[in-house]
Amino acid sequence: MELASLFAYLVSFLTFAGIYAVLAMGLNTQWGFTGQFNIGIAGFFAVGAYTSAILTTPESPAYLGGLGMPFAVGLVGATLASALIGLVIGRITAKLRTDYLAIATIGIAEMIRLFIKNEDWLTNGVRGIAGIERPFAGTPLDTPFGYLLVVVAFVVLVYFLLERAYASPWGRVLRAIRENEPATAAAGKSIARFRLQAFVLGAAIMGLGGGLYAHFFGFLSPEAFMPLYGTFLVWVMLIAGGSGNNRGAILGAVVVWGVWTLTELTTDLLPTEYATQAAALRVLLIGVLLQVILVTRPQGILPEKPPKLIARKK
Amino acid sequence: MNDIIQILIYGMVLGSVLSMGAIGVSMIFGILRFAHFAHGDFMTLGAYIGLTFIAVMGLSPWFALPAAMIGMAVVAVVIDQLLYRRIRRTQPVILLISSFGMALILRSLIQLIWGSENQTYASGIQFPWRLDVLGGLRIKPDHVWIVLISLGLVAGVHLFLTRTRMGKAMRAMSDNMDLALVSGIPAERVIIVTWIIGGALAAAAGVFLGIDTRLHPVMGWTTLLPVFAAAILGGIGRPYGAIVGGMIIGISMEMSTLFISAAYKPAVAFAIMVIMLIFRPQGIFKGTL
Amino acid sequence: MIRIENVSKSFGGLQAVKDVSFEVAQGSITGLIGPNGAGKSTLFNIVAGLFPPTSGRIVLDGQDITGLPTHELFHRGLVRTFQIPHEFSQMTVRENLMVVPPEQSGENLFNSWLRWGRVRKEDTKVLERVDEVLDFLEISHVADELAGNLSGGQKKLLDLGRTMMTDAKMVLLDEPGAGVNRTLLGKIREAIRRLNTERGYTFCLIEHDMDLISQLCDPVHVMANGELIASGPMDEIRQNAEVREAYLGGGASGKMGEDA
Amino acid sequence: MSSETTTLLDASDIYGGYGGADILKGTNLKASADEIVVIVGPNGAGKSTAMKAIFGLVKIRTGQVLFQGEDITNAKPEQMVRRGVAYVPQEKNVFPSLTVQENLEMGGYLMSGDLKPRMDMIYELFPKLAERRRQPAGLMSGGERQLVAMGRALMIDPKLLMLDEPTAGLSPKLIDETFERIKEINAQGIGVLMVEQNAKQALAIASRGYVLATGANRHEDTGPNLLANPEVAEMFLGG
Repeated sequence: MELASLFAYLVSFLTFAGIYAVLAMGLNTQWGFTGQFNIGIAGFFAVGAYTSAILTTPESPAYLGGLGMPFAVGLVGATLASALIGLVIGRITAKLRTDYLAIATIGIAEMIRLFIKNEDWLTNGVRGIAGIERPFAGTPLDTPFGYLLVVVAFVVLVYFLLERAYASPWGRVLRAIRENEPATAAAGKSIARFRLQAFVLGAAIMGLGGGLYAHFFGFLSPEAFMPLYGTFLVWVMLIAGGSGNNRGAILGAVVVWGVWTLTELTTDLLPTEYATQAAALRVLLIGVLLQVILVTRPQGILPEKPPKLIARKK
Repeated sequence: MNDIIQILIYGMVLGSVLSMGAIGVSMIFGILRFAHFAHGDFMTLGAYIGLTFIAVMGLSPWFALPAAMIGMAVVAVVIDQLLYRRIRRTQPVILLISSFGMALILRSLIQLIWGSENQTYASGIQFPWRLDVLGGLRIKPDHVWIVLISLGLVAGVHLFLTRTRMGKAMRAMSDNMDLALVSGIPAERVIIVTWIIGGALAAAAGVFLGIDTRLHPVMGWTTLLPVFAAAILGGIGRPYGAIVGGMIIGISMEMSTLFISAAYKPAVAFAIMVIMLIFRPQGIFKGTL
Repeated sequence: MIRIENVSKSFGGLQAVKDVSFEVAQGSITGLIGPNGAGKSTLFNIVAGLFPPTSGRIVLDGQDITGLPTHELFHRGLVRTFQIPHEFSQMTVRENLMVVPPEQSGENLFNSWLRWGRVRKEDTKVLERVDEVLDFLEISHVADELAGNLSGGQKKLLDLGRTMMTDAKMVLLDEPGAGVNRTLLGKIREAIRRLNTERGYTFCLIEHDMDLISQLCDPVHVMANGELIASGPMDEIRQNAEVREAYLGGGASGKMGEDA
Repeated sequence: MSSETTTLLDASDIYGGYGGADILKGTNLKASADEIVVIVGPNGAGKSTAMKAIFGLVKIRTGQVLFQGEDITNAKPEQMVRRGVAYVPQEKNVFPSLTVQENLEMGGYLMSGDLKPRMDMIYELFPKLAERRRQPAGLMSGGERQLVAMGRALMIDPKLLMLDEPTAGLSPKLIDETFERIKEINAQGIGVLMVEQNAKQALAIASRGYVLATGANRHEDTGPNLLANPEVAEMFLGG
C-alpha cells in the first residue's frame, strides 16, 4: 500500500474510532459511573444521527426537514433529542432494578429503528437520507483529515467535560450512590435525581456521537446502523478498556475498533461468496473476546481510578 | 366479527410462542436473578436445530420438535457450565452482559452454519380447514397444533413444578434461595434443570415460529422484546404469569393490526410493557422484581 | 424539638409499634432502650423516613414531617447514623465526609463545567471543614485511608462525623456503641457529649450498652412489645419492675427491623 | 454436663464473622442429644452469628467445630443436613409460595425413600399443620409459619435441631406453645440448640444455658441457676 492511501486509511480508521470513543464515554457515564445498563445505544445513536441530518440537509420533497441549518445546530439538536429520549426512559425505570432498564432500552432502540424504517415522511424510510453536509464545507477543514480533527476535538471536549464532572462534587455523589444508597440518602442526596442526570448525560453524548457519524458518513439509512452490532461493539469497547475510566473507554474504542477492522481485513481475503459468513465470523470473534474479558479481567485494561481531590490543600 | 376471531386465532398462536419463551425467561430470572438476553437466540437456535433434523432425517416438523427441544436443552446446559457458571458468583449484572454477548455469538454461529437466508421447514402452501360458522372461518391445521402442543407443554411444566421433587425444589429456590440451601437442596442441580427446561421451551417457541412463518437468524432476537414484555406482564419469576402475559401480548399484537400498521406490532408489546412498568412494575401476578 | 405522636406500625399481621408517643426536648440526649424486638428500630426507621407509619405523626419543630424521604429530612436538619456503619468503602475517609455538605454548587453539572473556579474554591472550604471534623474525632491519621479499611469503631466515628458536616439540629444515633471496643467507646461518648454541649446538637439514640446510656442520656424511654412502657432518668428506669420483666422475658414480641 | 460420648456438638474457641472484623471472639458451645441448650445475651453479642457459623453460613476463621467427634469446621449447609443437623433461621424461614406439605417435602429433599411416614409424624406433632397442608405457607400467621419452619427442619430426622429465636414476634400464648413443642421434640431424643431473646422462659426449660456477650462466653450454667444469677440479670440492664 502506498503511503498516501495508508494515511487515508489511518485517518478514516481514527475518525471512526473517535466516534466510537464518544459513544463509549456516553456509555461509561451510564454504566461505569452509576451502573445503569443500557443496551439501546444504537437507538440513541440513530436519534442523534437523524436529528442532525434532518436539521442540516437541504430541502427535499421526499421527507420532512431540509431545514438547511448549520452543522453546529445539527449537533446541538442531535444531543438534545437524544437527551430527551433518555429523560423519558430514565424516568420510567428510575425506581426499578437494572434488568428493567436493560429491557426498556432494548425496547426503545427497537422502536426507534421501526420508526425510522416506517415513517418515510420524516426519515425517507429505507431509502435513507443522502447528501448530509460535511462541516466546514469550502474551508481548508473540508478534508478527511480536517474531519478527523473535528472528531478528535469532540473526543477531547467530551473527555474533559466528563473528567471535570466526575472529579466535582457531582461525580462524588454518583460514586457514593454506587457504594451505598441508604448512606447517600442519609447525606441528603436525592438518589433518583443524580441517577437520572447521569443517564440523560450519557444519552446526550450518544446523540452527539450519532450527529458526528451522520456528517462524517454523509448518508443514513436504517440498515447502516446495524443496531445490535453498534450497541454491542460499544459495550465490548467499554468493558475491554475499563468501565468507570474515560481513558479506558477511549483506549477500548481504539483497540476494539482496531480488532474489528483487522478481522475485516482478514475476512476480506475469503472469497466473496463467503461474505455473509465472514461478517458473522467477525461478530463471533468479538463476542468470544467479550466473554474472555468478563471471565478473566472484568475490570478491563485500565481499571477504574478514583479522581484526585480538586480542592487545594493548604 | 369473522375478522376478529380470525385475528384472535393468530394472536393465540403468537401468544403460544411468546409463552414458551417467557416461561423460560421467568424461571431463569426466578432462580438465577438475571434477565437472560440470549433467550431469543436460544429460540432461533432451537428452530435451526429442528431444521437440521428435518433436512437430514426427513422428519416432519412435528417430530423434529422433540429432537430440537432435547438438542437445545443440551446446548443451554453446556453454555451455562462453560460460561455462566464461572461468573455466577459475581454480580448478576455481569451475567446480563455475558448473556447479551452470548446472544450475538449464537446468532453469528447460526449464520455461519446455516447461512443468513430465509428458510422454511416445508415448501408448498398448507390448505386451511374451512369451518362454516360465523360466515366461514379458515383455520390452518398448523395453528391448531401449535396452540394444542403449547397447552400440552404448559401442562407438563405445571405437573413438573407441582408434582415432582425437583420441580418443587425449583419453586423453593425461586422463593427463598437461602432457605433452600439451608434445607440441603442442591442448588447446582436445580440450576441445570432450569436450563434444560428453559432451553427446551425456547426451542419449542423457535420451532413454532418456524412452522408459522420462516426461519431467519434474527427471528428470535426480534421476538425477545415481546417475550420480555410477556414475562414482565405476568410478573417476572412467575412461570404461570408468563403464560397469561404471553397470551395477552400475543393477542394484543395481532389485534393492533386492525388499527395500525403491522410493522408496529412489536411497538404494541413495548407499549404494554411500559404502561405495566409505570403502573404495576411487579406484574399481574406479583413477580420477584 | 421532635414529637412522636401516637405512632403505630404493622407489617403484614405483625404490629411492631403500638401507639407510641414521646418528645425529644431541644438540647437533650434522649435514650431509647428495650429488649430485642421491642420495636425500637422500627420506630427509629419511621422517624428517619425509611418508611411511613401506619398511623400517627412525626413533628419536627412544629412541622409535620411524617413520611418524608430520608434525603429531605436531612435538609430539615434531621440526620441519622446506622447500627451497622454505612461507609462509602471505596472512597477515602476525607471523601466520605466531603459528600455530605448540602447545596454544594459543584453538585450541579453545569457549574462543574462552567464555574470550575467557584466549585474548586468551595471544595477547598469543604475540605477545611472535613479536617476540622477529623481533628475533633481524632481520626486525622486515617484521613486518606479507604473507609472500607477502617476498624468497626473508626467507622462509627466516621458515621458520627458525617452528621457534623451539616448544620444538624437533631441527630438520630442507631446503636453508636455496638461492636465498639472500650477505648473507642469512650471517644464516641465524649464526641457525643461535646457535640451536645459545644454545638447544641439534640440527640436521640438507641443503645444496648447500659453504661453508655446511663452516662449520656436523660431522659430514657423504654419500649417492649412495640409499646412505650417507661420513661424517666436511668436511675429510676433501673428500679422499674416492668422494665426488668421486659428485659428478662415474659413475652417480648415484634421482631421486625431488628438485627440480632 | 453430659459426658463426652453423648456430646453431639462441640464448638471450641470460634473466631469469625462476615469478613472484616470478627463478631465471634472465642465462642464455645456444646450440645448433646438429651439437652435443650439455650443461648441468651444482649443484642450484638453474636448469638445468631454463632449458630450460622456452626451451620456453615458464616466463615469460621479459627477454632474447631466437632459433630459426633468429627471435624465439621466450615462444612457446607448441605453436608450439615446430611449429618443430621437441621437449622431454622430466624426470619424468612418458610417457602411462601409452596404449600405446607411442599415445605415439608423440601425439608426432606436429601432423604431417600418415602417421606410419608416422617411427614405423618410431624403432622401428629403439629396437628394444626395437618389441617392446612394444602395451603401456601405465605398465607399463614406468624405462629403457624414457625411450626412449618420447625416441621421442615424435622423432616431429616435430625440428631440436632438448631433454632434461631423461634419465638420472635409471637404472642405470649404462642410462645408458651412453642416452648412446649420444643420440649416434646427434645423428648424424642433430638438435641436442641437455640438462641432466644425471651431469656426468662427459655432458660426455664433449658437443660443448660450460655450467656454470650461481645462474641464470647460470659456465663455457662443450668437454666435455673442462670436465671437466679444476679450478674446475668444485670447484664441485660447494665451496671
